[in-house]
Amino acid sequence: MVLLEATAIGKRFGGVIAVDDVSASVHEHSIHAVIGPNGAGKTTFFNTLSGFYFPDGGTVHFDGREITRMPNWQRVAAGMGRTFQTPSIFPELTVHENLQLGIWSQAGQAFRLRGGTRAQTQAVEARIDELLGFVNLASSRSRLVAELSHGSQRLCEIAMSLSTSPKIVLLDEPMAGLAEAETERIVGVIRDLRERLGLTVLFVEHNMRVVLSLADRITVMDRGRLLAEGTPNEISANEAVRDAYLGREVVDHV
Amino acid sequence: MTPALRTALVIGGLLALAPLVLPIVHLDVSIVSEVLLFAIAAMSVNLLLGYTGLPAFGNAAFFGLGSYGAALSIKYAHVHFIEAVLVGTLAGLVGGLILGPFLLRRRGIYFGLLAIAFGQVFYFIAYRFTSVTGGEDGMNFARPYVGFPNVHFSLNEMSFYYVALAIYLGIVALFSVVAVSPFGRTLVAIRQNEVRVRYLGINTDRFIFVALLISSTIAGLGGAMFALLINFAYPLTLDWHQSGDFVLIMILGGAGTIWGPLVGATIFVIGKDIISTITPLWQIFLGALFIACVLGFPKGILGSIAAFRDRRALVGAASAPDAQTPLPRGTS
Amino acid sequence: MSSSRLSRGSFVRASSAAIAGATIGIPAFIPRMGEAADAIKIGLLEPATGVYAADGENELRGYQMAADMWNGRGGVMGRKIELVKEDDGNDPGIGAQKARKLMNQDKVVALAGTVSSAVSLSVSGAANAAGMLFIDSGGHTDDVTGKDCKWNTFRTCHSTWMEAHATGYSLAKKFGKKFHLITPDYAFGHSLETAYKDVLTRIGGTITGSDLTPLGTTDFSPYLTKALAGKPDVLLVLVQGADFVNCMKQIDSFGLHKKIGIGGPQAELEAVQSLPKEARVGFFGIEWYYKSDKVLGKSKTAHAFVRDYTKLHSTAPSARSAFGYVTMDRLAAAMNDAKSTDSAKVARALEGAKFGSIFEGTAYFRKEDHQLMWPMWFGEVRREGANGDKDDLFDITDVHQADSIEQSIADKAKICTLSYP
Amino acid sequence: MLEHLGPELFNGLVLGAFYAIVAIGLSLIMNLTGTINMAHGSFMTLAGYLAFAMISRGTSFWFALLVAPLLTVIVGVVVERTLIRPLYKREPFYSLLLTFGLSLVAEEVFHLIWGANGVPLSPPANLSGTVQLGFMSFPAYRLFIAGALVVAIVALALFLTRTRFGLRLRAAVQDTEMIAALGTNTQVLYMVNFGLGIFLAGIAGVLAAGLLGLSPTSGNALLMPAFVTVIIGGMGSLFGSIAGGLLIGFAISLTTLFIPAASEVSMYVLMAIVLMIRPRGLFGEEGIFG
Repeated sequence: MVLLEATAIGKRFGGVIAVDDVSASVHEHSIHAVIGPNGAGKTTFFNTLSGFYFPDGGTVHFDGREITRMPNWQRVAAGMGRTFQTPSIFPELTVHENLQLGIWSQAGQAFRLRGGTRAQTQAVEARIDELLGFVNLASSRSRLVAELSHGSQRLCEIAMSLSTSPKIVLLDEPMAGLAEAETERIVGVIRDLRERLGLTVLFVEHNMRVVLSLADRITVMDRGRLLAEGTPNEISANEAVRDAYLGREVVDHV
Repeated sequence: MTPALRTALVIGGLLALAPLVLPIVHLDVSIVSEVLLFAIAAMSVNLLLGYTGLPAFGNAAFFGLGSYGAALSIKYAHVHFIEAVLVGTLAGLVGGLILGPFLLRRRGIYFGLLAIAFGQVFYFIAYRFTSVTGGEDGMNFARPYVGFPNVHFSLNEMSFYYVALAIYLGIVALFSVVAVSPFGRTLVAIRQNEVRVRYLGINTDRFIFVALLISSTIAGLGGAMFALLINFAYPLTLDWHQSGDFVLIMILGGAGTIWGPLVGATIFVIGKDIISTITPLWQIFLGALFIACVLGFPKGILGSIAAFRDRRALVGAASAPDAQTPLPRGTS
Repeated sequence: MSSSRLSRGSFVRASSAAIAGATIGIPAFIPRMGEAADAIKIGLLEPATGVYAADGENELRGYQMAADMWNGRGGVMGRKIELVKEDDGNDPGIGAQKARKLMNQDKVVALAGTVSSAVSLSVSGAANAAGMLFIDSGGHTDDVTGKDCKWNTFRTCHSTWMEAHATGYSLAKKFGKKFHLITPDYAFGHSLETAYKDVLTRIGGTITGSDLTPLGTTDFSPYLTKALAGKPDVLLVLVQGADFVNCMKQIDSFGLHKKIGIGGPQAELEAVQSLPKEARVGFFGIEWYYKSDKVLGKSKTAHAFVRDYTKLHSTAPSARSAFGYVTMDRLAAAMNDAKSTDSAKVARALEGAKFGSIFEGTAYFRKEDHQLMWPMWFGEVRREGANGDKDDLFDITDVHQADSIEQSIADKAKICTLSYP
Repeated sequence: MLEHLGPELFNGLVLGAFYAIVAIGLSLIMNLTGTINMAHGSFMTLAGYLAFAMISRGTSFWFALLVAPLLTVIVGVVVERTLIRPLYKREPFYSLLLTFGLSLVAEEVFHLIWGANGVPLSPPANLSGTVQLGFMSFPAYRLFIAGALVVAIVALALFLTRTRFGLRLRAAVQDTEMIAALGTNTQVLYMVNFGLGIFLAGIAGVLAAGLLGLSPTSGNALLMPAFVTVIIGGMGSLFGSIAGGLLIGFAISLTTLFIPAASEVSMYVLMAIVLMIRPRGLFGEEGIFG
């Protein structure tokens, strides 16, 4: 079943066409990657799906509803979580406080002007433990996020995106700027998102090796257009994709 | 007793005893009332700018609305003290309701510009609507009685001060509760990263709107009390220069702190009073204070003290094993 | 309404005084806390900053001269007068705050001063709440001695009503009874407009038009063409400050003053000095002038005042200086008469007492509204100084006695009742 | 009433051109560095006073019109280097607060040097008359101002679109990081950009002094309309500032004619209407929260 479907998305900035007539279908319980060389428009495409921008043309459907122009915060309520290329967190708050917000939000408690009851607090704490356990950050619970390593910040952000109990998680270049060991941690967590939590994952990624090993389906973009879509095997065999990646890095990595 | 409550009791107690010391330092009790009312106005800025990160450069509009709300209700409806304060406070709230939808549309610099520009509308209305507001000449009125059924009593400067103090401490209490509530935490999170807050499923517009309404109501309350302190309402209270003073007071004391506005207001109001008595060039000193504060004390007095304490705490913690790994350079 | 431009020399003095003040500021501040207990302290509120700073300075000079004169004679009831000055910042809030400070901390026995009408009103209220005498020396709005009149508040300068009537009668006599008004669209303009309409009702004239112009109007040419089309005898320019300068410059460039009479409620010497020559045209009300027999007459005090002031400050005294002098002089005299510094007693002593001062004839504070009833003058502005004196810019032609230009006691009674506590 | 329409519209044009040129300067500074320059009006006043000082020492108006803004630029650049530069990495309200303080200091310094009341700055004699243009007559100085402002705006547009430096400046507004990577010294860019904004303020300041008079606070009168111009036109758009300025100019002149009491408020009403329809202003770039 298709969970997230983009149809003929177009987006321009001033005179520049960033995304031109791109479509993609993300199936439930799949790990779907969007790749493309620099300037391919993949992040812009990604942002129109997550509601960071609204597309100029085309439609986005999610979980059976049209969400093309739905405000980003409503998409979260509808079951969409996302992360950013540079970890988007609250640097001056602790890991614990970072996670509270999403839980409050999902529980409809964020608007409270007073602290919660004991039962409410306990429920929140239990949920935080659960999330931290999942991303393996329990030991950093009370540290300021600004003090964490880059990889841990990213894990914290993934935990935050999970705190609202999404159906799909959108990850924007989750490995960007990470060392080898940290990349492995994230790869493990992304696998777990599907295996253990049963979620759907859509991610934009540069690192071809990671994409080929992780994704079920791959959408390839180039210069704002859709170049190819298929399984990892189909994509690595595709001539056009090889041409787009001038350095033949696909071949080298396979 | 929590440390925060202890601090509150100590400061509250000192403020309650302040009138005893004033004659020694050559100050009139009414100027300390003014300090409290300016602190209240600066707290209204603090909620938006210090906590939520929105450049609230137009809060004088709400302050002035409160001022005129009180003055007009006394002049035309002959209401008593408490009613006048309530009308002024409501006027601030209404101002927030009117401007909110416009201000909400933008953030950052643009929000600041909108706040200044829309605030000026009220200035011009007060200035122009001579037949009702007295225009440039302002409105004079006698301070009304505090009226309860069967009981009337008037407030002299000393009793007025204690009323102002009670209101100020009430607002401090409100802030202390709200600051640690999910709502308050969300505002702080909005300041740090609004996009992320939205991607946690929170309609930040709604939070900002409510923060704006609380802010405008508090400013209106401060303005109403200010009009009753000087028994006068005039257009300059609505002007953006007045907003600038409130922002300075907040920054001077320490943005995002509970007691910062009080510290800032004390320095600003009393400092200005003393310097303007000494030299006609006080405006140069005031301008220099703005510049020095921005360049030298960006965190304000309380913020700098807290940062100093934190730094010591961090130095102490540095010996603990640090799991931090060096940040790799981004690839994009 | 306007203020003077500091001359080069006075700038040097002002800045060196300011620097001295800043460096010795703190020690200078401390003696104020505990000086001689027997001095009679008068609190003065004048703007030291903003657009009225120069007016404030001139009023202060007047106050100081009168205080020095009384102190030179041995003081009031054997006690020296001490002036305690505060900057009202042109802000009614600051004015009220400083008034309280002067009353409660400096223990002054009376307040005086102010230039901006809004500050006059707020100080009047603050003084009233404390039961303290206040003499408004320079805020012209009618309300001070009109609907906001108070037992404790007196006013030295003329009301806008008086200015409008003095000039209205003179202009009608000189040019004719058809007026066209260019009115600034705020409180001050509106009250002048009402007053001029009253003049025309009394003498049977007509208004051919009244244009409300917003503050900051730069181009008056549409109003001027419109005015001319109505064929008035007189064009009254009620706008002030920069707008006034613009309007007068355009009147000059259209040559309007050669076709019809040009006039306005009041011109101040310092303001005219700072005008470009091409804008120095028309006939205005003048509240006091240092160089005219019609003003000074044979009053020895007046001539001595002008001589001493000019010597002391190297510049001619303005009407503002006169306001300060008259106010302080009357205050001291009233205390002397009342043999008390009690506000109510001094107020009673001020009421109705006739006195001669630095102008020809006598004057008195009217008992019913506390307005100073003294003459107002009328004359033409000169482009260049006369008689070898570059400051001699007015040619005084008419004198109006106060009774003929201020609202009658009967009319005032409808809006103002003074009630002593 | 209608016979005044022509002259009033012309006034609107002159006024609008003033707002536009001040707004462009503000907007340049705001876009590149996020600095809200509350002292912009003070720089205008400074240029006016410098021109006044030069003219009263015998130089010609034309010389002063050119040199006074340049001197003001020097002051501006010194201010930028010493006071504003430390704030570039900080939140914008710090720069706002600092420049607000600066304007207070400036006002008092002008007061000390040139007095509290206005000083006369007369335009040259050959511009003091009126020019008969078909059905109506225009004050010559206003015609000249309109022309001068148009020339200044066109020159700026050419500078920004035709010169290498101008192109870099525009690129930097889009992406400061990128231009730094390309090797342009951003600090020099910031300085020149600030100087450019101040130069425009200076020209406007001298021209306005001849029209509106000169007093310690006179420049501030143009500041608020210039802010509104930026809001209406949209931040980051040169064309927006021009259109916004003219729109406000006409709005003010027309309300002055038909509903004088609303003349000050008219631009705010216009601003509210524009924002309801286009939250980013007429020509503003799309932001995150659209």
